Amino acid sequence: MSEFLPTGIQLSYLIAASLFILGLKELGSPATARRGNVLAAVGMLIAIAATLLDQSVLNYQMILVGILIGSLLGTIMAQKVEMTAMPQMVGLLNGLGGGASTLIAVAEFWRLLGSSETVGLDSTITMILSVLIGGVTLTGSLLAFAKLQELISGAPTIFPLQRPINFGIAIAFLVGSIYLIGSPKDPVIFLVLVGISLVFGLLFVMPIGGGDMPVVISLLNSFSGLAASAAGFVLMNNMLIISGALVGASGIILTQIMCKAMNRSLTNVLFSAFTKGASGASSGTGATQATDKTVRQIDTEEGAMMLGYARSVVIVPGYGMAVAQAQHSVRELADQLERLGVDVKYAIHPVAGRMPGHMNVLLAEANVPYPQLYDMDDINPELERTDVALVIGANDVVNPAARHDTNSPIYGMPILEVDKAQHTIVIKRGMNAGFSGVDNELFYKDKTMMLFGGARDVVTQLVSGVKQL
Amino acid sequence: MSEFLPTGIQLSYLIAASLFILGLKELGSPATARRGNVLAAVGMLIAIAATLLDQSVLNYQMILVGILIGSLLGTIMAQKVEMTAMPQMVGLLNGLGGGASTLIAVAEFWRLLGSSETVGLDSTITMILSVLIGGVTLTGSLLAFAKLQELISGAPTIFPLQRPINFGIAIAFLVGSIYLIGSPKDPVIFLVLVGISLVFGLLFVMPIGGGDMPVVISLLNSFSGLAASAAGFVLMNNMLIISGALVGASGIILTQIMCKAMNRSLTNVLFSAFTKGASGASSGTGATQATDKTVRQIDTEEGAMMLGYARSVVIVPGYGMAVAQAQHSVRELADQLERLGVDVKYAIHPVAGRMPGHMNVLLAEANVPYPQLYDMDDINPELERTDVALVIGANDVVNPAARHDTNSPIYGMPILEVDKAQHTIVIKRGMNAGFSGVDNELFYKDKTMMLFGGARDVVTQLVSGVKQL
Amino acid sequence: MSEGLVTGLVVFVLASFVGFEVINKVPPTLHTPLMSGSNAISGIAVIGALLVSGAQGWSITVILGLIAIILATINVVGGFLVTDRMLQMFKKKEVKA
Amino acid sequence: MSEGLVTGLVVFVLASFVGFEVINKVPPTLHTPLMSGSNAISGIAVIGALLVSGAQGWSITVILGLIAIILATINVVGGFLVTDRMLQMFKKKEVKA
Ligand SMILES: NC(=O)c1ccc[n+]([C@@H]2O[C@H](COP(=O)([O-])OP(=O)(O)OC[C@H]3O[C@@H](n4cnc5c(N)ncnc54)[C@H](OP(=O)(O)O)[C@@H]3O)[C@@H](O)[C@H]2O)c1
Ligand SMILES: NC(=O)c1ccc[n+]([C@@H]2O[C@H](COP(=O)([O-])OP(=O)(O)OC[C@H]3O[C@@H](n4cnc5c(N)ncnc54)[C@H](OP(=O)(O)O)[C@@H]3O)[C@@H](O)[C@H]2O)c1
Repeated sequence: MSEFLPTGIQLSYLIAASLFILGLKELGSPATARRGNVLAAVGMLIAIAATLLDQSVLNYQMILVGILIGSLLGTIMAQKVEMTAMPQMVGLLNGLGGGASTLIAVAEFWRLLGSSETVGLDSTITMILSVLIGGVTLTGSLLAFAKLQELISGAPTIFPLQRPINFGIAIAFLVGSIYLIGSPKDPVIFLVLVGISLVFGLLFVMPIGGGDMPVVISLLNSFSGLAASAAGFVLMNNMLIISGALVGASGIILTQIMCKAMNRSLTNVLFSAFTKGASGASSGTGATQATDKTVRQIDTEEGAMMLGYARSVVIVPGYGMAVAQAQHSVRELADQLERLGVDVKYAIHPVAGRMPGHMNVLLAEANVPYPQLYDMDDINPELERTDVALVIGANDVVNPAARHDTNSPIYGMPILEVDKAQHTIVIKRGMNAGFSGVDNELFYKDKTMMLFGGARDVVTQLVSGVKQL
Repeated sequence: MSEFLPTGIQLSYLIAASLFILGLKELGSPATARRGNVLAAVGMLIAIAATLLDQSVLNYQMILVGILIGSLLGTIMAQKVEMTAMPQMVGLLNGLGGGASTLIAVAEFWRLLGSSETVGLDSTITMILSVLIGGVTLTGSLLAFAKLQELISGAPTIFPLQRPINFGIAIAFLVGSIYLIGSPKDPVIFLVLVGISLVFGLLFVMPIGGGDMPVVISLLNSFSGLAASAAGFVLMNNMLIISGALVGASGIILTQIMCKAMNRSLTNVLFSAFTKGASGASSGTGATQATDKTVRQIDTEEGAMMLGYARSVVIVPGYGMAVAQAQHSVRELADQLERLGVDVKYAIHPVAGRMPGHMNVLLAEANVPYPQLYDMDDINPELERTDVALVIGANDVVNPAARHDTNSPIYGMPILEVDKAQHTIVIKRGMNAGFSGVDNELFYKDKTMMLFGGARDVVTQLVSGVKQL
Repeated sequence: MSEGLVTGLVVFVLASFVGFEVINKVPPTLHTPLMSGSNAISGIAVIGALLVSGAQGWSITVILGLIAIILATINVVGGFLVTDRMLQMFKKKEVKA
Repeated sequence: MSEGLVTGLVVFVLASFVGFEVINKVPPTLHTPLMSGSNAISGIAVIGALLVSGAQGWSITVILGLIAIILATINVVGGFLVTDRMLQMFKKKEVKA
């Protein structure tokens, strides 16, 4: 590396990096996940401490102030955030990380500007990359946050000529970069590049719907890793390079997993907005078909009876439960049913909700005993022998069309086969489609009873209903 | 790195290293294993080509001659070796690799000796390490080869005062190293260290029995990787360091797997000789217990009949089949039985033979169709419904004691439950114990028929017997 | 292309391989904690910020660096704490595992 | 402890991690081929031999280097060929996989 940090620092970096690796590894298994997180945190401490020993670090006061402010804000945010707001929280933090990388590159640029050093080709290139990735991560993540937090509409926004405009901007960025490589010390051009990067982030996320934000965030997470790596190349610092690469790789893998779980391709997630026309129409027809079918509707009293007198009940939570924050009432309902000797299980679909493990996190928050949660493959065989399957704000993950309707967008996605149960009760507010926008024939089956209303209210009523049995 | 190899070479090294990684990865799954091997080979080609471009390489003629000779010998050896001789073959090649690393270190030492350069502390240390690891790998592997090839007795050799002597030598090595660090250009001391390293290799492998050689070889394989890495540190060459580390890690993992499969600890494998007294006695008593029990014995004619008129036969090959090179006759027997409409399956125990996959390699060599091979877990449930289990030169892996006899050395090792079959025919030469040296109660069960003789002869007789049915 | 850059590249590639291998064995329920955990790690950018803002006195560089420090620290601290909060809820899972 | 040595150490550690992660997913039947395959890779020592024996003219160094080249090449060529021979036999397995 160009600057010769003393061996000691280098070695502590090596230790820290190893801790990160072990941490990520342990994060992979439930039994060790927590320790893994701690390991990674320790690694971070070591890395920071070692860096502070670096001779090039002088004005400690300011730095410590900065660290204190940051830690304080971080702690507060971490304490305040609700479990259901996790995705946007990660998105936000992620954006800050990206912002930091961008600032580092800009700061370094200004340092070189001031100094008499000549700026080498490769350091210019790495700086441009660092700015680009960092900038996209920053604005992209913030926009994703805004969409998930519903500060702005989660709907995909497309404006005319979007593609040509993106294209033009990309060209502009390229030209600018080439120019900067030519005259590396031109602040104007540099700032223009920064600006373009920021705009890029917005343009990248705008056309993507709120439901896909988890995917986007995880992708941006991987970007923020790459941004850190880029910063590492700017400063010739192995620690940054390694950690960045780790995060970059992990983020990409996770993104793929999420896409696969939703059985869509990443490109489809990112660019479907541009081709929405078609799919929108098709789901539209699906809706119209719906109208001429009839659904059986019941009220909470009937529902409470069906549940209370059942031998076995399988609860299928979905995105709706998350939106309605109904997990606590659901847990209460389960308790009441068990008091009556009903055998209650939860069926967790891998992509129920809007991010992997979404349901597990919520139910765990409501202290649902872990052994009661069953994965799709374990519960599906049991559903036939189940008296009542209680579907709470889930839709796509229980849509039988996925099994047979080859031209349904969710065809092929493994589902929870609640239609095999003796009876199915579906709690949702109306007949609206779910995330995938397709109609659900389950609702029209004779064995299916619809229980309309917000998940929270309905379930609470069910609880009181069951209590009176 | 101290010497600035041009970027191009470095990059090709990076590509080569990546190919090695991908190669190892693909070697991990049957479908891709072959391609993985090819990838690794390509990586090696790239690495060598890149190195030849290095400016410090001048006398091409000699080098090419060397490469040619090496390739020629390598090809011949690879063609000549028999499948059953694979372990010792790997051992031999392994030794050569270690030898190479040692020679590199020595050569580098002589270069420094000639040059006026002062030898830095770290380069001395790395050189000592390189010599030590390389030397141990060399002699250790060769001794392992000799034991497996039965050039010398495979029995563990221990001589009086072995431990104190080892200890003394270790001390001597340490002292020598420290001295060398003091005066880095003393050829005598250096050569002494080389000598000691070579002796170490012998002392390390001598007390280990032939049966454990696969474990030892895989351990030495990992050493040879470390040796390459050490050489890499001597020459400050990333390619060597990376590849060496890869092999080192893989070798260690594989060694552990092999030990676990034999449910022994590595230390037990390496040092059991020193504590043999006890275990030897216990197995001895096992043998005496044996004498007062009786076994049912049959001849090949009866055996042929039992097999020919059975509906289903499960063949359980073991180390004995390997020793007797009986795999081809076994395959012939299976063909004959199938001709008579008998349903024939092979049951493969993970540690049957003397190395993982030993049986698979042999049977594959005899072109046994892969679908006929069943892993332990798949076949065990079927054994109850099997008419005849034909055990060919296997012993420990079918020893029921592993299930219940808590103070048997193999207690807890999962076994092939041939005693559950209607009848069991065991082919072996006598009543000798197997690898673990414990008696096998299976042989004394009423359902078990012993068919004494060398596996090869017996099976061939069985074939002709079945033909005559 | 400088020597350091090449070495950096080597390190980068190796680390990426590690990342891929380590990750692709994570059960779905842990994806969210993993996402935020690795996100916290990406806050390592903080040490970059430390290095650039280390210079004595007040320059644009230092100021930008300090802002970077704050942002990155939020990312780090917030990330690890959030992850821990999520994982606390999985503790029952440890019984099973 | 020289700068280069530290970097070397970093590279070594990362590569080891890769090695561990890549390997620990290998089915038993492939252990033998894997052993000889990775053994062939350890023949990479050949490039070390090339570097030391590269010098012009005849010195002890060069001679030792040449011997090293021969040994290492045997290890490489023999190793890869043997591995391939073993794997050829598993080809039926590919049908299943
Ligand atoms: N898990 C992931 O990683 C992830 C990430 C992104 C996308 N996705 C996708 O998200 C979907 C998840 O399926 P899902 O069945 O869980 O959810 P869903 O298919 O999106 O259906 C959710 C249903 O809940 C109802 N709902 C909404 N708010 C409600 C409330 N307050 N009370 C009661 N019901 C409410 C909605 O119907 P009403 O409006 O009629 O009430 C909607 O049909 C899948 O398509 C998956 O591919 C998953
Ligand atoms: N797979 C590995 O990785 C590995 C590595 C090292 C050690 N091991 C150990 O090796 C053992 C493998 O079990 P195993 O049942 O396959 O073998 P085994 O337990 O060693 O028994 C082999 C039997 O074959 C008989 N035999 C030897 N030569 C024969 C010949 N020419 N014809 C017929 N029979 C012959 C021997 O009895 P006679 O002398 O009476 O004929 C011996 O009892 C396990 O204990 C395992 O832990 C395995």
